[in-house]
Order: sequence, then structure tokens, then C-alpha cells
Amino acid sequence: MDRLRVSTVWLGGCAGCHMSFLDLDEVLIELAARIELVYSPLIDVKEYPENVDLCLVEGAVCNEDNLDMIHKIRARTKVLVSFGDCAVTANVPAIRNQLGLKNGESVLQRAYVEGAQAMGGLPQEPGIVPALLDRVMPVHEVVYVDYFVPGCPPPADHIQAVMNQVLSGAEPRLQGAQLKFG
Amino acid sequence: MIATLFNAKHDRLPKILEHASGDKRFKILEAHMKKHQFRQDALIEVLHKAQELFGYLEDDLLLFIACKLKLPASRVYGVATFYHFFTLKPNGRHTCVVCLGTACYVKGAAKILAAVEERTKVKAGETTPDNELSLLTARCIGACGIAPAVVYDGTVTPRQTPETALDHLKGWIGHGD
Amino acid sequence: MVIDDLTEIADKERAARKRYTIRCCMAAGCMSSNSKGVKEALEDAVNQAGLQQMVEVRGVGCMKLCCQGPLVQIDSATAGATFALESNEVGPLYQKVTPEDANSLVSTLKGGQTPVQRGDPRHPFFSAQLSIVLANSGFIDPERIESYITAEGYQALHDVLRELTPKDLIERIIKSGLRGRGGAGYPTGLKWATVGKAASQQKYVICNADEGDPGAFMDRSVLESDPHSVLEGMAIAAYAVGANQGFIYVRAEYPLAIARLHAAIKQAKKYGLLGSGIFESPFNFNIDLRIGAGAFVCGEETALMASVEGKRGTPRPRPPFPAESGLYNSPTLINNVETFANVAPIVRKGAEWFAGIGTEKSKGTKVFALAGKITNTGLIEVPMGTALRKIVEEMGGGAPDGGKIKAVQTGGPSGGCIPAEELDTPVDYDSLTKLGSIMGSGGMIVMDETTKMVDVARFFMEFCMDESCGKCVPCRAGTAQMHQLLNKILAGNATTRDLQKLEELCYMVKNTSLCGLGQTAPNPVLSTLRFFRKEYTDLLMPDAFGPRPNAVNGTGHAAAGRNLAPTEGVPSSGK
Amino acid sequence: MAAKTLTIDGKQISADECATILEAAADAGITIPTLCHLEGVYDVGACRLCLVEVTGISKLLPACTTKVAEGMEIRTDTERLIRYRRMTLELLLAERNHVCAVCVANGHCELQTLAFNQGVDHVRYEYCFPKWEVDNSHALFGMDHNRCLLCTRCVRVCWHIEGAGTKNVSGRGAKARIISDLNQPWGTSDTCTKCGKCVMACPTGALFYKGSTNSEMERDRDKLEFIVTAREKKQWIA
Repeated sequence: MDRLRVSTVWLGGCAGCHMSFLDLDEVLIELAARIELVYSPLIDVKEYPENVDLCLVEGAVCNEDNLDMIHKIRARTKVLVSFGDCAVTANVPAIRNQLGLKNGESVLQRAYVEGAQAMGGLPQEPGIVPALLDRVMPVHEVVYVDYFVPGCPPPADHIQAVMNQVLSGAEPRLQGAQLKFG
Repeated sequence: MIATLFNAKHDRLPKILEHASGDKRFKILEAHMKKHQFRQDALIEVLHKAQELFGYLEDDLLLFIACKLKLPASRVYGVATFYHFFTLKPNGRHTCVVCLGTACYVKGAAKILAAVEERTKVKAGETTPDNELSLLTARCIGACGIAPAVVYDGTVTPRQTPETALDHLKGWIGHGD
Repeated sequence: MVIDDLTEIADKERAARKRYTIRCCMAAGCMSSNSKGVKEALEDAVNQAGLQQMVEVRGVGCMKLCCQGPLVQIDSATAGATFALESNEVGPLYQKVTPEDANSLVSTLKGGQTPVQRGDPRHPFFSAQLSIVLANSGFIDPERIESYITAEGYQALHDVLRELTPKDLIERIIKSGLRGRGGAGYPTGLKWATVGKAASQQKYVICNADEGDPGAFMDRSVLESDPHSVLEGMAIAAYAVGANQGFIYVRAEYPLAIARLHAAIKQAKKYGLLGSGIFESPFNFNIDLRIGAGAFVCGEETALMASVEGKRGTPRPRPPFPAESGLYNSPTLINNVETFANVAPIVRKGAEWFAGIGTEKSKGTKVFALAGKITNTGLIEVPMGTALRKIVEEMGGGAPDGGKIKAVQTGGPSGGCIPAEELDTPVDYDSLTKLGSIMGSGGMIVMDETTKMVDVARFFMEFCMDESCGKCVPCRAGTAQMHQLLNKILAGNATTRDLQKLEELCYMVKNTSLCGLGQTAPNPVLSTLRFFRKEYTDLLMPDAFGPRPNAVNGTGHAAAGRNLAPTEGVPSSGK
Repeated sequence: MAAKTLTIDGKQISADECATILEAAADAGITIPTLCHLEGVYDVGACRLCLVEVTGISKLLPACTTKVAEGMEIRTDTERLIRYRRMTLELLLAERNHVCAVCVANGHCELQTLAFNQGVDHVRYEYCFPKWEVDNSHALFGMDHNRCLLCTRCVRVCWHIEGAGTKNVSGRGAKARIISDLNQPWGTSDTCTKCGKCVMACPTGALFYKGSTNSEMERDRDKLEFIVTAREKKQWIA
């Protein structure tokens, strides 16, 4: 039996959703038999591969790098799942949108200069530190997303429910309180 | 500590009433309210009169009206901000109202507005820093037969173009440059 | 006041009539082109020429061809005629008159010549009109009640009070087939009957003069040109339904109309035509003015009533309808200016006469404000059922400078755009509704080939968004989202998915909004999508990762409606 | 009082003639989602979540303000109604800044609960991200306009239960906001009695007790009903 080629991606978010994924604990072992993790912050693969069956995207689209990445992912993935509130709603990363568009500079200023305890300075490394986008966006504003798993983070049992549904060939249909934002 | 929190008084009203007693306009306003028997449903009429007398509706004036009509201040403020006609901040010495009704719009009112905005460096709804000119827009002044229309200091002027509009405003703007 | 007094006033007016009447338009359109200066100059010129005994200079209401203002027309009286209403009396029409032209115009009365541009009173713009509501407009002096009385004014009120029971009166209005001229076209007689039946000591009549549609100025013209016709209509309605207090809710943007209404109410009270015991009957009726303060939503009847009560003009759910519980929770009749102005003529000339004009389901005439990219802008009154083509091409003279008409917008922000192909449509309530537009209050904006329809849709959406009162969610948040989507389309950043989203929102806002503002806000988008869809799709960008064919709109799982299993490459557990 | 018989979702029920559709449905055990409705104060029909279909009437009617009538056939669960409800909730979520993850009312929020009950798993509309402030000037309570739905429950309890009239709505459209007195910091209000009814009434995290942090803001809404019943019916049902 071919294993499902699964990837997980970490865009603009706190990695909490991945932590929650790891909270699946022993279920991970069962999953390992059924899926092949082909790309993830949890493994050491540098380039997003072709022909991915399922991708869980954590995080909002915040910078140029996220933007390029999500387009690449969409092109190489059959089923894209927004995984957690940052991907689904843009959540906390998008709070900077309230300050108005094109606020990247002032946000960095606040974080790296005004908020610095020592040696403040704007991170500037062309080609390495990606430029912030004018507006932080949830994933589905950028590319088509097939399914949504909200939650900040989605509790492990929600993730398990989704994975079970996927593996049993059903559409991942979370219901009721399993769909809770926050 | 709780007791002090609860007993804090913010008595603005006595000061306003004292100030009002020395201002003739408040007397005229009060006479107008009396004409309406201080009826609460005359609030909009009273606000019209107040704006006519004072040019705009500042907070103290609204509080005065609330007090006289025995209405909650929040209600008076809610009504005053609901209607476009009422303004809570003073206008400039001159006003220029560009009508953006449909007839004016299809005949290029947006271009007139853009030209005026560019020349005066203020956006619609704003007043120039020297307080000379307030640039406003209207949703239709019913002058569609002579579109596009612009109202300069209350005078409806027909068939305007960006050029004629700027020409009209010449005396009112640009003292700074 | 009794009937003899009316006759006496009229006789006196007729006796005072001079050989020539120079009528000078004093409605807001011409006033903005200095017609006041023209009138004063004409008076001076008459005095200088020593013609005071022969010539009257009369300020009148709207003379209709607004684009050529200020307008002046000179009539010579025929013996026995009351007014220059008969066409054979109507003399030459002068256009774009300036105060400097006064002397030469007056000199024509003594055989002189004038270089002033002459209009053609026999042009279809005038000759194809049929005036009921505007019959007095441009002829009588709106600031003098005597002038209205001479034109049979208040006769109908007298006859009604003397000869008709409220029930018979309502019957007559029903028979006439008059429908509300404010937009929706609800049968006026039925509305009156409902209010009449309501059991209450206190009832109100409200005249909705909050003409908020951008591009509409019919009601303004009626109020400025013939205010008493509205007062008389209201008084008759009040008698029919049993009300003793009326309100006219007029927009603050119409200062001239407000001034003339104030004057008219004062004069009518002075003559005892408003007040207690009118025409020595037990009928009492007073009218107060309420000045709006710039809120489009106050054209909606429940919002209007809240505003009359001095509150924020937010609408409330109906039922209960105003006819049962309206102003101050009393039964309230609300009609629009033009509806009231039709009442006295119907009473005077009979229901059959009125029902003989127009189409089967839309009786009488309708006043339209013709504006936009059209040669003759101004005010027209035509029988219901007149073809749109006749209005815009024959009467309006088509697009100026040889342009081509692309569409006609009716009904303002609640209406739609009728494409040039449909110009043969007769203008009546039902035909316009069929085309996805509405009759509305009567604004008619002509658009030519240079007009971008998506931009027009955005213009109206922005209007509705700004004018939304904010009470209900679909209107407040929905118009903002639709506006955002239209911006996105115009910026070239939208995909077919966005267009789908826009359409879906249109229907949602239409069906779920609390009041008419929200319920009709999507109409301009829907109608331009219907007739000019290509202008939208031309602006879309390709959607590389759009939904697969059977995923409707990407809403959650249910709507996506597809199973992972059939998707190639994702094996089910059974594989 | 006369009773009316009607059907809701095919279920035959009888209801008091003064009852609204919402009350009749609740008595019959049928839940219609609501947001601006609050037991104890009058209804305004503003949120449009409780819209129902009535046979023979082309318009959708709000269950909270529409009275029952004899023979009414009402549907509360058609595909169209469910779709519209979901869209309404999406519009609300996109309108202001509802960041559940960092909200005081997370887990106790009516908007949040409605959203998952109606199957809203994401919002298709672009978030507006308006800039709104938080008013923390009051000694006991805070007001976060970012979470406000303009349901006006707070305005209505302040007017009709407390009778103070401190709260109202200013402006209009998307710019409308809840104000205290003359749009002044709540803490400087001359009329606020600090009774806290508005906080009890709020469906989201817009009004909160000071000091409550993420997910802590629970409220006792029954108190409002208790007061109204006591006042109007002279019955103290604790």
C-alpha cells in the first residue's frame, strides 16, 4: 500500500499548531505507518517536493517568503488544509493590519529598536530576511484552500479526527465545537 | 478606595450653564426650544437652530441642549452624529461643496473633486490648515439639470469643470505658497 | 372661508391680469444661474419703458428645460382665459437669459428685436409632455396662494368636504388606479383605506419629501413650483383617513423648497384652508414641517418616522406597518410628494379621467428628472407607458455631441441600468421591474458609451455603504464587502471566485436586510451584471488555483461537496 | 388569551397570540439562532440571524419581532436560511477584529459559539482590519470596540432596565460605535451607575470586567432576566 504523501508547513505563526500535532503522542506512531512525511519543519528536507497528497499549513501569509512558498505548495499539492487560526483567520500576526497598510517598517521599528533591550537595529539582510507584505493574509486569500481546521492551536484530538477522516477516505468534516476559533 | 471611585463627580454642566448665561446665542437657542415647548422630539429642529447660530455643534453645546430638553447626552450625541448635515467641528471661512450625485458624477464631478483636492492639498471632508477653506461633498443637491454643480459658500454654481472650479477657489486658497 | 371667497379671490386675480405676462423661472436650477437677477432686471426694464400697466413680471416655478436656464417666456393674454395654460397663448421662450438681456426682451413687446437665444416650445421635449402634477409649474407664482387659487386651487378640498364621505373619497382614489410615486408603487387608495379603517383617535399624515436618490429632483421642483398642490392633497388625504395632523419631511438640502413650503403653510392658515373648521366643516387639519438632516435612509418610512420623532433615523422591522402603528405608535399615512400632488386633480376631474391615462396597471402620468449625458436635461411629465426611447431620444434629444446612448439608469441607488437595446420598453412599474430596475421616484440618468458600468455599480454601492444606518448586519457589513469586491474587480485583482462571491452577497443582502435600503442596494450591481456582464469579466484575472468544477464556492466542507477519495492520488484506506 | 395554531419545521404547535415566532419556537423546543435578541429587553430585529421563511410571504421575517398568526407555516432550517446565517456570521467576523485566540471572552462568546454551530470554519470575505481603540478609563469595566457587533444589547439594558441612558450609538454604517454620554471616556461619564448590566448583556468580549484576561470573561446573564421578572411580574425567581 502506498503511504499518503503528507507535508506540514510553518508560515507566519508561533509553531503552536505543530506542537499540538506532536501532542498526538502515540497516535503519531500509528500515523507513521500510514503516511509519509515528505516535508515539514519536523524533518530535514530543504525543498518542497512535487506530488504531495496533503499539506497542513500553519501560519498566516506575512512576508515575501511565505507568499512564494504558498504558491509553490499549492502548485505541488493536491489537498491543502489551513491548519490553525493563523492560517484560517490570519489571527495574531494580522493584528498589525489594524495599524494600516504598509506598516512593515514601523512594526519592525517597534519590535527591534524601541523594544530592544540591547543593540537595537532593523534586521536587514537582503536575500535572507524576507520583506514584510503590506498586509498579513489568511492562506485562502492567496490560494485556494480545500479544508480548514481552526483552533489556536487545534487540539490534538481535532487533528486526530481530521487525520482519521482523511485516511479513511472521507472528507475531513469537523463539526460543532471542533470548529471553534481560538 | 472603591468609595472614592464611586463618588468622583465630573460636573461639567454647571460650568456650561454659567458660560451660557453670558452668551446671547444660547438665549436665542433657548427661546427656540421654548417655542417647541422643550419637547424632546424637537431635538433635530433644535440641533438645526444650534448649528445655524454657532456654525457647528461642540460638546458643550450638545450638553446644554441635552440638559434643556431633559434628554440623555448619549442620545443627543447619537442623533447629532447620525445625520450628515450636522458637523461637530468648525468649518473653514469658506466652503466648497462638490456635488457627487449621479448626474454630476457621470458628467465628471469626480474629476473636479480630484482637481480641487490636489490644489488645496486637503481631502473631502477636511479644512485647510489655515482655516480658509472646507472641502465637502454632497450626495445630490438636486441640481441635476445643471450638472456638474458645485456650491461655493452656499451659492449653487452650474456646469463646472476642474478649471472653473479652481478659478473660483483662487481667492480662497494658496495664501501660504 | 367659503367657496364664494375662493371665487372672489380668483376673480380679483383675473381682473388684475395685464396684457403681457413675462414669466421668469424662479426654481432652484435657474436661480443658480442668476434668474433672480434676470427677474429684477426685467422689472426695471418694464418700469423704464413705462409699461407697468401692460406687463406683469412673474416669478414662476420650474419651466422644465433646466439645461437652458435661466428661462423666460412671454405670454399675451386672450380675453376670458384664466391663465396662459392654453397653448395658443404661450409665447416665445427665451433661453440662457442674463440681466443684460432684459431691455431687449422688453423691447420685443413694442416690436423690437432681441438677440437672445430662442427655444422651441413645440419641441417634443414640451409637446410630448402631459401635465397633471406639473400643470401649474412654470405658470403660477408659487409664493402667492392667490395664484394657486386662481388655477382652481383648493376647489377639490372644498368639494370633498362638502360632497364626499371619507369612504366615497377613498373609493374614488382606488378607482383612479393611482399608485405611490415614491418607488414601490403600492396602490394609494388601498393604503388610505387601511389607515382609514384603523381604530384610533389620533392619526397622522406624512408627506415624504426626503428625495434622497441622487439624480432625482422631481419632488423638489413640485415643492418649489406648486407647494399648495401638495398641501391640498395632504388635507384631502387627512380627511379621507381621519387625521388631524400632518408633517412634511423635507430634506435640508432644499432650502428654497423649505422656504416656499413655510410661506405656503402660513398663507393657507391665514385663509383658513388649514387649521380648524376648514370650509366651515368640522374638519381640522394642521401641517408642520420637519427638516431632514442629510440621511438617505430617512426616505424609508419607518426611519422617516423615527426622524420626525427626533431620533436617529434607523428603520424598524415591519410588521407592524405604519398604517397600523406608525408615528408615535399611531396609524400613519405616508405618501410621497408627487402622489399627494395627484390627488386634487383626481378629485377635480374624476377617477375615470385619471384612469384613462397610462397603461392597464400604471395609471396617470409620471414626472421624471432627465439628466446625465443627454442633450435636454430637465423635468418631464409623461403618461405612464411612454417608451423609454421616446423619452430619451425624441424628448431628450439623445446623447450630446453625437454620442451614443449606452444605458439609462432609473430608480437611483435602488434601481438598475437599462441597456440601449431595451429602450423600447414602456415606462411603467411592471416593465421596469421585469428589467431588474424600478420606477423609483423618477430620476433618469442617461449614460453614454464613455460610461464604465462597473464603475457606476461601485458608485452606487459606495453611496449605499455610506448611507447605511448600520443597524442590521447584512446592509452594514455586506455593502462594505461588496464595495471592496467591486474595488478589487476594478483594480484588476479579482478572479471569477470574487465575482461569484459578489453575486452571492448581492442576493444575500437583498433577501436579509432589514429595510428597503439594504434590500435594494445590490440592484445596480445585479442589473449591470445582467446586461453588461462582459465589462466585469473583462476585468478579471486568471485564477490559477481556483475551485475545481464541482466545488461551489469553497465554503467549508458541505459546500465544497467533494470527497477526498475520488481525487486522484489520495488513496483511501482500503486501497 | 387566545391561542394560535401553527407549524414550525413541520411540527404542529399552539402558541399564545401575543407570542413571537421566536418564543413559540422556543416553547416547542426548536432553537432559532439569535444574537441581538436578549431576554428582558425589547427586540430590534437587527442581526438577521433569526430570519425564517413563512409560507405565502416572499420576504424573510425576523422571528424575534414577528408575531405568530393562525395557520402560519414556518421553516427555520432551509438550505437558504442556513447559508444566509453562515454568511451573516462571516460578515460579522470580517467586520471588526475578532481575534478569538487573545480575547477575554474566548470560550464564552456567543459569536464564537454561533460560528461553530453554523459550521463557519473560515471567513471568505476579506477581513476589514479597522482601527478601533479600547476604553479602559472606567474603574470597573472595559470596552473593546474591536469585538463589538453593534447588537445594541448594552444600549437597551442601560435604557430599559437600568434607565440611565449612558450608552447609545453614534455615527452610522460601519463607522457606528457604542458611546458613553457625549462620546467621552466611559470613566468620566456622569450618568453611568456602574451597575454592570451592559457587561452582563454583551455577547462577545466587547464589554468586560476589568482584570479579566484571556478566556476568563464569563457573565451571569440570568441576572438580567431575574431583574426584569422581579420588576414586571413581582416574582423573585433566584
